[in-house]
Amino acid sequence: MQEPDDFMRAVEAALFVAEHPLTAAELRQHVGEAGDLGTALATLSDHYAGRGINLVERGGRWHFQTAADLAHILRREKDETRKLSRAAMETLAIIAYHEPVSRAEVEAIRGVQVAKGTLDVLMEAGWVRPAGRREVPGRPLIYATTHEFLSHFGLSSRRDLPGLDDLRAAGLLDPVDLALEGLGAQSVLENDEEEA
Amino acid sequence: MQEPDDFMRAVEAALFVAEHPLTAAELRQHVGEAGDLGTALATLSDHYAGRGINLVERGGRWHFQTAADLAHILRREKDETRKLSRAAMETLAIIAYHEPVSRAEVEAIRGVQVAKGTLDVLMEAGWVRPAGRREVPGRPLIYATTHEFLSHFGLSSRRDLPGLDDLRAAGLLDPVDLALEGLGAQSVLENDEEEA
Amino acid sequence: MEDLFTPPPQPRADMLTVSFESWEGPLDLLLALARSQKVDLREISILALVEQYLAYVEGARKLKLELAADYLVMAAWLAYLKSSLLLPKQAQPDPSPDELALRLQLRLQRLHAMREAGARLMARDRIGRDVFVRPRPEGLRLVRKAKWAASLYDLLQSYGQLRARTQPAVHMVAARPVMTLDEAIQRVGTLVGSAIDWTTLESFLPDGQDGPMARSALASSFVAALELARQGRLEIQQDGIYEPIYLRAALPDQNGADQGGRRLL
Repeated sequence: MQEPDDFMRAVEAALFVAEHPLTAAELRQHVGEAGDLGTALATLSDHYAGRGINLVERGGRWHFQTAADLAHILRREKDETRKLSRAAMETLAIIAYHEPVSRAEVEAIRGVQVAKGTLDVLMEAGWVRPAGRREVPGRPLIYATTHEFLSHFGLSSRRDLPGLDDLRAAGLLDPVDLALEGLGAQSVLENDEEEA
Repeated sequence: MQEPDDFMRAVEAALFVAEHPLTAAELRQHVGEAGDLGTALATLSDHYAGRGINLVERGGRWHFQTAADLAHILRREKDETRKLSRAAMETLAIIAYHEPVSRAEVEAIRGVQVAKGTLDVLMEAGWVRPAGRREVPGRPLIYATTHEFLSHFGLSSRRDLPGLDDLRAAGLLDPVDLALEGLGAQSVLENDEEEA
Repeated sequence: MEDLFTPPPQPRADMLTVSFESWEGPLDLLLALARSQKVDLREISILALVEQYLAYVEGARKLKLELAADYLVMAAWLAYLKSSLLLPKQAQPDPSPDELALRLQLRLQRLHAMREAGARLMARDRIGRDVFVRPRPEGLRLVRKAKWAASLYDLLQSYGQLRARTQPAVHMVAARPVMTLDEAIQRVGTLVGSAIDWTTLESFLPDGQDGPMARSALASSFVAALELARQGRLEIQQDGIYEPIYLRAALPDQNGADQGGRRLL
């Protein structure tokens, strides 16, 4: 195998991190004017021809894509992961910290009603289960977390959940606006861009 | 050049489209049980070693990334990484080199309290997680690093932490009390006595 | 070992304008001072270090810099350590000053090691800064994909915010620096005894105050002067509106009554 030179390596890397297919002119902005771009693209394209990833040109723009015959392995399902709503997140947190707990108790802690759908979502996700009834008038259903909950959140037991003092010390017990101010004042993050 | 077989092509393609670094077990779910995964990963990793893209293993998870020497070509203005405060940097180092470690232990080394927002920022970045409690009075929460930490800083495992062996050999990761016992009552003040 | 950490400005005896806010506590300052000895931390002279720290803190106090309590606590401890180190060996208390010094040295070594480790970590090839991953990978078809995304951080954060929101707020009123009327009466009453001649009200104020404390001291001292005048212990004179106010001790024979007589009224 012929080792790629630095120009070709730069072309390869630039195409890899590009957010969109790139024209030759756009590529030039990254890799400079020094090398022979046409030859580099042709050589790379040849190199990747038999591999799991191919370098292809569509309408003058170049990009990497997976080989067509592997689509069945890699095809992505339509339903994307969704973020839990704030209500669901809070309900889940209350159940985790206070379990077993009835819906009325969750409402008492949150200070607002819990919609029927919220508990359904948590049960469908497999993180919450009914855990019997409380032996008080009305015999309300009580809820607890599941072991899927523990494994999803990387906890070995509920005792691993940080206590209130730990939350306070970590800065997680501040009201939202205060927490943001605190961040700004300490300038711990100059840039909020999430990294992979 | 040896043409990759379909199994290796599938591994290559799966890693290319994956949203996160993949463990061998996760890869298996996509590429099936047919091939020798270890060999495929090693061969691919060799193949990409001199190219513009590298296949790397971090904390048991595999992913493609661009070669480090091309950073100057690929870095864009908006890529500015988050700048950690000195407190956050030191706290992260202490957690990484001593893990698992409690907040009080971090404070003992730094000589100041861990400010609100320091652990918070490290957890939000995904580099630090609560890792259970220490079974001593008070059952303090202990913290450890994550596999995202290893990926982000390009470490195959915690053993690759820069200078870890030297620090350990010099006893600099032992608590002061332990180090004192090791040193016995030997005087460090000989210099001073000569000067005085 | 290469020092990757950008050293903070090295303090020198003639560089006392350095703000204490640039140090993260006494240990941080001590480490910077130790590094200024330019020797391996295992060979630093603890005695020299202690003297540097004490000189530094003393200089700051001369300049009337506001010093956080922990710097003063450390200064007191180091002063104790210094005097113990200078004692003859047989008179040494327990734990021995040598052990205390060694302990301090070990702490400085550990902090220094972690600071360098942090700097070396930051200098590695980091994702998003030195190496890059695909920005928008297509994603894999997952065999069993959790439908809901939620991290432990999200969970803890929402519980923390919930508790912060639902717990009764405690409002703390910060104590403002004031001079109370009692303090002012005490102070003016004591000082005026030595003022035979007319002396401006301002010269009875404590030195080195500014801002709200200065205004409070002025107001309280003025009211104190009125009260002391009422008691017959001093006299007040002002030539006109906005003119300076002068005080002096009341003469015993004035108004035919001395202080003791007044007190009877």
